[in-house]
Amino acid sequence: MSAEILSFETGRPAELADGEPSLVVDVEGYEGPLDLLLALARQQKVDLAKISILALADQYLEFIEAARKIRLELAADYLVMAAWLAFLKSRLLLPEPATPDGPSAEEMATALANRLRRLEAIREASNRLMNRPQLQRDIFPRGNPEIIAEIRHPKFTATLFDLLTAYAAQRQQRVLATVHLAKRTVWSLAEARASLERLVGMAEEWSCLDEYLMNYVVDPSQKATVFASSFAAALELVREGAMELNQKQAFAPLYFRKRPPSVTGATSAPDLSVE
Amino acid sequence: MASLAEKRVSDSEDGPADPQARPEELRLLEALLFASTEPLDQATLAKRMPEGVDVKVALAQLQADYAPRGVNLVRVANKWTFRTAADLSWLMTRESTETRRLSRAAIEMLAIIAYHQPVTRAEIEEIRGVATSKGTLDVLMETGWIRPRGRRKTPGRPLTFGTTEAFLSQFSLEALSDLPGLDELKGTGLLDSRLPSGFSVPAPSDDVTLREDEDPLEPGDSLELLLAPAAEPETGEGS
Amino acid sequence: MASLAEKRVSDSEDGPADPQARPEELRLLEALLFASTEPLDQATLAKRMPEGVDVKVALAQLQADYAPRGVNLVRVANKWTFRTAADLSWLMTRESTETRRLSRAAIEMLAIIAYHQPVTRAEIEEIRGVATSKGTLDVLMETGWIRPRGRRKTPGRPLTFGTTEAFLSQFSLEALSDLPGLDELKGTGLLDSRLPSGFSVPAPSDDVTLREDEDPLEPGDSLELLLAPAAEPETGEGS
Repeated sequence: MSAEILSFETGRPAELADGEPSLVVDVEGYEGPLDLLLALARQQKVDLAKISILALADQYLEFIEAARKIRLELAADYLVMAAWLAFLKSRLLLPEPATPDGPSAEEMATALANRLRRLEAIREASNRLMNRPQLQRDIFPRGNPEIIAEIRHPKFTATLFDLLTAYAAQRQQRVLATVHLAKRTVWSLAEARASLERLVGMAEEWSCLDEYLMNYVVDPSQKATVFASSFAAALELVREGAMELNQKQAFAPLYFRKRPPSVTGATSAPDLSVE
Repeated sequence: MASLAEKRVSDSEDGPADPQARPEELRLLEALLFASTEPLDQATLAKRMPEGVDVKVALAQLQADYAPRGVNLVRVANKWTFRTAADLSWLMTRESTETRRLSRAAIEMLAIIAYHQPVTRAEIEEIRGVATSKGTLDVLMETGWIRPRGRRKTPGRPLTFGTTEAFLSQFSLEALSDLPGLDELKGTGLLDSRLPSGFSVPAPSDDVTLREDEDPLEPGDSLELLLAPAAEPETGEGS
Repeated sequence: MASLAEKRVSDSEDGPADPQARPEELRLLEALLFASTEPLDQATLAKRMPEGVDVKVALAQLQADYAPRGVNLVRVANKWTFRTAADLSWLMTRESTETRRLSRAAIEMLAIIAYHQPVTRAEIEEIRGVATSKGTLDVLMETGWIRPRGRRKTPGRPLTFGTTEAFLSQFSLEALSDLPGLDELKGTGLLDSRLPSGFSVPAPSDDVTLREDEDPLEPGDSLELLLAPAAEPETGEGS
């Protein structure tokens, strides 16, 4: 956006002894046309509120003209500003049109003056800001801070819903588990037969079936199923010739033994009766 | 600062010796030591100080200056540095809270304690059908939602547990009796409606009065002992 | 230390008011503030203090205590911290890691953001009368002193920029209202970039609350994307 310096060595606008602004054509030193305008305005050596925009426009145009004479390549925005200032100048010099559309020349000039004042004000502010004592440049924080140990306090979360769900699930689970056991307490024929086969293997002498069966009866409520299944299984084993059963009379205890290998057929006719 | 300058003046009028009239080198030393990222030895400090300053004397005076303060000037490995006063180490901790979810086991146990209190650990295990890990009980104690309330009058005198006020406030319950009963649990579908007729849900009470089968906790019944491997000491707010 | 303790005792016998009998809370405050890496606000300090301590009063006293020292208690961004005294910067140069040198353009831009915030890039350019290179904005973002805070509710929804707490801390400002020359700027009506002078003059605000004409940043507003395409160079001539 800025052009090179061609013939002028100093980078900054200086002032002549008589207060006349010298014209140092060096766009390099400016940050855009507004910056240049501000520099020119300062050469008027008056309060920015009282600068003559007309004089300022003249100065600017003169500067641009000089730059062009020495073939200084000007960025477009400098030329745009020049055109605008030329327009403003003509408006300021001519009488106001009867029905002005848009802002009057006076208003345009004031707006420009305000922009210059605003830019200058922010520059002043930025100077003052940068002149404040700055951290790590002028003032310093604690260089070797101490470690602050962190103690973590857990904060537990749980909702009433969690609680109730957990409670209901647990209680229910236990109840359902009992139901399962009840189902399994049916003493199946296969189970009864397997148990009897084991028993018969050991029973060389007459033994009381009821006593053995009682060992399996965990709960009185299971008595019926254990006895029924075992009795049926016993009959089957007798039929297969694996064991013998004996009962003195109806409802008397049942005795059983392994069928002796030498004897064929029952030694004493079993008097079978069903309970 | 202006007011302070005045204060200094008035101070100096009070007594013959003005303790505030500090030599400039003390200001320099304290600034250097404060800003330094590491302890500084006397030679390094001397190099930075204006000529003619007896750094050793200045350091001794600075050390005396700071001795009663919350920050002391200390010498570590022959180097000088500011350190928080030893008696304020408790202050150098930052407490933070971290949100933790209770484990399923802990919630289950809590639920049983809530409904069946006062209840012993063995009874909880019986209801749950599984042994309880000690950690779970520890966590529950940490929540502050349960407390040991007494000892059951049975062999072994096991602890009985109950819930606390913190429990009520956590679960937004006005009273323990606000816990839903059997019918409400069934109504919300949490309990199966086809449960056997003998199934019941206790009407819980956290009455602080001990029951007939409870003995009070004994003075020596510190939680530390009760729960064996100690949880970290807590700021005792417990009941 | 022993000698100092004696000194304190003898002091207290001298006069009715004993300047050395410092309240314990001053020790606590100085310990906390000395140890901390970050400035601490009054509420945080109060939480760490014993109950019943008027932290505000204690801080004021501590500030006065340290005002003549080489280390001062200062308030930045409404938080308290110890910093070396500004007049000792000559002594501290060696502590300085490298000072960031900002270009004139960057400094001006920073000032405009500070005094005019929330402000868009186009508004900054309008004030400076020149387009801003992306590099300058990048450099400023890197300092951590400015941040994009929202989007202006105007066509194109340009980003609005503001300063951060780090900015206040860097320039030892308690709040934006302490910006140098702010009152003059407000008085001359030069603060608002958008309105012609004479209209209401808003004070700069780094309040995280967005203004009425600001939208929040969107989740996808990554800085890379935000800053990538240079805004059209607006050489705003006469508005």
